[in-house]
Amino acid sequence: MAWFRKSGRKQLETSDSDLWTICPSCSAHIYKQEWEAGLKVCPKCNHHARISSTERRDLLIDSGTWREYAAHVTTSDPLLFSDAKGPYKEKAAAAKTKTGLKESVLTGDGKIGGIPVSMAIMDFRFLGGSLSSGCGEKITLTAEHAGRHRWPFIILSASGGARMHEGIISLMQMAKTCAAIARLNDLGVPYLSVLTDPTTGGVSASYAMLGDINIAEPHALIGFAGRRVIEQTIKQKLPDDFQTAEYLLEHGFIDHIVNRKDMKEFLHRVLQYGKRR
Amino acid sequence: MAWFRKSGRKQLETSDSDLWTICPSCSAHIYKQEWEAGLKVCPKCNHHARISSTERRDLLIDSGTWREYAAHVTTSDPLLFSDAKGPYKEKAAAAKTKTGLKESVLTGDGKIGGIPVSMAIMDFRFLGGSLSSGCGEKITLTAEHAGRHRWPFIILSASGGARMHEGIISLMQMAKTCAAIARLNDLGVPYLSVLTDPTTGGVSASYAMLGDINIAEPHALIGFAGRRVIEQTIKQKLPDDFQTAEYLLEHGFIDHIVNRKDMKEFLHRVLQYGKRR
Amino acid sequence: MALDFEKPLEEIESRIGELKKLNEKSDVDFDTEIAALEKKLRSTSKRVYSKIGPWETVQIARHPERPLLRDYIQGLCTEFLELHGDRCFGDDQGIIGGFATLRQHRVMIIGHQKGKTVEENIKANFGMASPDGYRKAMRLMNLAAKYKLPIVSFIDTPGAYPGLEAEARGQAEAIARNLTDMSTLPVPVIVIVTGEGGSGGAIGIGVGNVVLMLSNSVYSVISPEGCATILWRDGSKAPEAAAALKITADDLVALGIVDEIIPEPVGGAHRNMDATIESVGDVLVKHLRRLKKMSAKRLIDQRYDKYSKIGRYKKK
Amino acid sequence: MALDFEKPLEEIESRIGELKKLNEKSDVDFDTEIAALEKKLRSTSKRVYSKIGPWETVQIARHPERPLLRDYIQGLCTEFLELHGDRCFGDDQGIIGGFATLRQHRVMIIGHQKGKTVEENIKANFGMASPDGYRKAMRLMNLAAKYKLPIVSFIDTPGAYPGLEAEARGQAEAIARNLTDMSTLPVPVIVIVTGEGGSGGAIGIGVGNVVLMLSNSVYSVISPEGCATILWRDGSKAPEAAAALKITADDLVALGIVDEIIPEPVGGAHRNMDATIESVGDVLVKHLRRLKKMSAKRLIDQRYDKYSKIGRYKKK
Ligand SMILES: [Zn+2]
Ligand SMILES: [Zn+2]
Repeated sequence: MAWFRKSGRKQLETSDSDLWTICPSCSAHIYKQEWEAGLKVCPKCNHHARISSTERRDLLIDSGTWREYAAHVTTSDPLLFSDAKGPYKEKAAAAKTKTGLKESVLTGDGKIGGIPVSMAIMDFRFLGGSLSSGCGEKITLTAEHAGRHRWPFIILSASGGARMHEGIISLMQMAKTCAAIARLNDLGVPYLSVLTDPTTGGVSASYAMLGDINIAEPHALIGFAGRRVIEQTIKQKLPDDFQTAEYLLEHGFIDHIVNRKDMKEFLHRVLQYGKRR
Repeated sequence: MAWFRKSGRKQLETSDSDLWTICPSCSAHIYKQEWEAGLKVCPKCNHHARISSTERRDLLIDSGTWREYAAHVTTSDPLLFSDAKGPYKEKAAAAKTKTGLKESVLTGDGKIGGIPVSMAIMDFRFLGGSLSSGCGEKITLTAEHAGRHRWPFIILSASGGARMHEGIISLMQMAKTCAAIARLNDLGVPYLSVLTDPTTGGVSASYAMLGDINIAEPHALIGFAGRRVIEQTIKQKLPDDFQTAEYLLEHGFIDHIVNRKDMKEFLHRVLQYGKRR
Repeated sequence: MALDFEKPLEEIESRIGELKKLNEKSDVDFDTEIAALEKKLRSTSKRVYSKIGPWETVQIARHPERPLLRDYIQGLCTEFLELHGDRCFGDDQGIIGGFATLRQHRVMIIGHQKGKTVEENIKANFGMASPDGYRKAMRLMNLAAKYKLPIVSFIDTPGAYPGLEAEARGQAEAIARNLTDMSTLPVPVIVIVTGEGGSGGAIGIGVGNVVLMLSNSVYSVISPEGCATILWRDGSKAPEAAAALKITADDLVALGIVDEIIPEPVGGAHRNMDATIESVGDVLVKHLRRLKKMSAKRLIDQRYDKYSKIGRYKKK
Repeated sequence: MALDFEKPLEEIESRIGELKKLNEKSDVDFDTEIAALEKKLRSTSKRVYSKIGPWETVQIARHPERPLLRDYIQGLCTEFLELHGDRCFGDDQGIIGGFATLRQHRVMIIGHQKGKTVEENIKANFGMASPDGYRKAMRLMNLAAKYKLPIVSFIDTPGAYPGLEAEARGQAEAIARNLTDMSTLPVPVIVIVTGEGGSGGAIGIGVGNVVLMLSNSVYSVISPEGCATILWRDGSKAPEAAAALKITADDLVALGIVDEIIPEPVGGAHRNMDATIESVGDVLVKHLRRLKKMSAKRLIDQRYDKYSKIGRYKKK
């Protein structure tokens, strides 16, 4: 599979040797080859490490069927924003260079086990997967595209929340994308949400939580407010499993926790039930 | 007002003198005249005593505008039911003689401050206001009647639950009445629910809980399962205010607690907002 | 586990068992005796089960070895994809549900979940659902409506859970909401009572285009014990109450509540689970085929008419 | 209470006050001095308020004496019939709502509730709503849809409540659900930011056909303090963050988010509450009149277009 060859470069940065990868969760030393073959899931503790949007696409979409959509959309700088570290424009440019992406989400369509779908895959590497005008626009355009073709729509989320460098424009993307999801509901077009580590802030409080089925990867951090903010507010320590996928399942917000290696098959199974009748 | 003259007969049974009424809640001695003038609400503790369906009608409906509807419906005995005390048929006949009613609900239409409404008023005197085939039928017919005329529909509940003497037929009235309410919702016809003491069991778990607005009289007992059953199940004492109107307000199920003397005005105010536009 | 009225059968069965063991161990041949006993078992079974009353039916309906929702799912479905959560508070285990492929038909299955072990029963609250359970069920039914999937609802509950938390979170509201929203579902809804149909807890997921019952299941406005306590002031009069309440499948067909009875093997579903499940499958598929041909509007209207007819008053 | 940058004004005001007192008590006449000071107050006010920056605006938007939802209701509505409860868990006081008659127009009002006293603020969680609050709001908006009533949503919140319970009961889900369901409401929705428009907690009841802002209110994806802590690694850089985030009414009109600014009296809404409330009423009525003429379909389409245009990417 293409995807783990591509990601080799990233591993060099996070591993302390060329042979081993250290699990960020349990610190187990895993042979790099095993780590890659295992889709960056720790064989000891089932920690699902973050992976890129192209890796996810290659894991889920039938080989040779992907067509990117709304690929022209890239970052905007509606506020002409600048912070202590300099202009947002430069930060965005650096992110593009580093990741080879134009925005925090990859959008397109392809097939899953032969079933055509539209898909939006967020990429945490690109400015923390933040929801920006470009990201919201890509998701909305792709949802509308899915609606026109009556293709099921799947979003894989991985995001720290709204991109504050785009201020109110990024906040409004929550409303914009949710309105697009509402239209899919009215059309009876399936919409599935896959929540991966992390899915927080404005992304958790918009499209990520609204799937016909909400699916999460194991142990993924999912929540609205930040852990530290909550602890400061309520002046209590939070339980360890707070805001994990498992916690959300228990509290009624997630339908299923699915291992990365089983995700394609699981989506395919669900899609059978949403087929047009 | 006609209604408290009519109810004089009943007071003789519950009061221990001709002059005084003893409040069933705080045991205060209230001059009978004051008690009646106060609509059988205790001036000391605001206890709202149970009153009859005709008393409620006279309190709420503009004088001279009431027309009974579905008045022909009376009790049935679909199971040919008999218990330790004898046949249900005889029990029902006795209830009819005692109350002068034909079923546990009074149905009809009239005006509230000039606004035409359909109304169903349950009467706890008739076999504990139990939901029977006749009661469910009257409510359903009246709801359908309201739908045809686009008149707002109001149910005043007072019931211990389903009438077990009619077995499964009475249970099915929950589904039957709720389906009629669903049709009113689809038509955009307002439906208001007034919960009075007591509203429990199958009545709480059907139309009584489904008002566009749920209104309760103060301190009314409202709940699904019986207090004793719950205490046996969970092996704990329940809080004192458990299943009171005030408790339900706090837990999000009641919009407003309204004193009996203010109920007509309150309904009239709400009805202004549901007027056809 | 044998029920009280099954004791004569149990005796014959245990003697057959002993003889069979002897047959293996010793040289003496007990085949004739065994054959005779088996004949006797058949005739006694016929006699015993032909005259069981409503109270005995209640015992069978509650039999701990009776097939449960998960047995039907396992027996009938090539796939069951359980879905979780009410999107509001929790994931009650008193009612479960999910996508299922039932003999080639893609459907949404929901139903009460009882347990076979103590552990399972505690998790599922003995099949007594909380408001979260009813709300989860409604969420899944609304999803079925979006996906145009027929709904099959399995009923087997002593009743909705009577607890402090359940009341505080709106047991009454949750059931009422389901009764209302189920009445306008634009997809086929098949309800099947497989064990106990306990009052509001049952009807809370029980508004269908067609209502089926296993021959030894019961469906009642109140438990016989509860009714006896109130109307006889004596819980031990439950058998009398069971009879008076007309809670058997035959009674319910006669009363126009139930559309079809699914016969169980002699002695009850638990005596031949596979056969029972097969029969359930056959009947479900028959109705699925029929109902899938109906338009959304017809389904809604037919369901409305079905319930509005129940207790329709005829002038005498 | 005077804000920091208002100190010069406060000094002049207090001297005027002293002279006025003296005027009453003594025989000496200070009228000339008072007139001079009042003139000075006017010019200083003009100077001070004409050059306030975004951070000063934040201070005014959060001013403890600024009019709150209940002030607007009291000032504008001949009737307010508060409705309670989410029909599921509770009756949050961080968001309230109900039927209201706003200058002859029957509407549904919802909005964040802050308090003026400590007690009120604790009850309303300082205007930070819980999931129950968002769900109550949506219930009331759906009721407005049934009754064909326009909705007016008043936004004034630091943000959705960040608590353990709020997360456990689905703060994210509740806001997401509202964003979705508000987008298809078949009635006019007017949103007005009267104080703080705090992030997801604001937009959670903020999807409208028209979005209005008081001239000294702010609306932001994150609080300036929060942004400064993250991007400047120094919370005291909040003024810089406030400026960079473009959170004032003027900025938001320029960005195409806000449709109209309602001017406040010099010094802010709290310096002349009655005048502020009157202006709000005038603008609300203007938009109510306009939107009430639109069909359900047009309202839904217009609202969709409004949001889909925000951040529309134009090829460069
Ligand atoms: Zn590990
Ligand atoms: Zn009293």
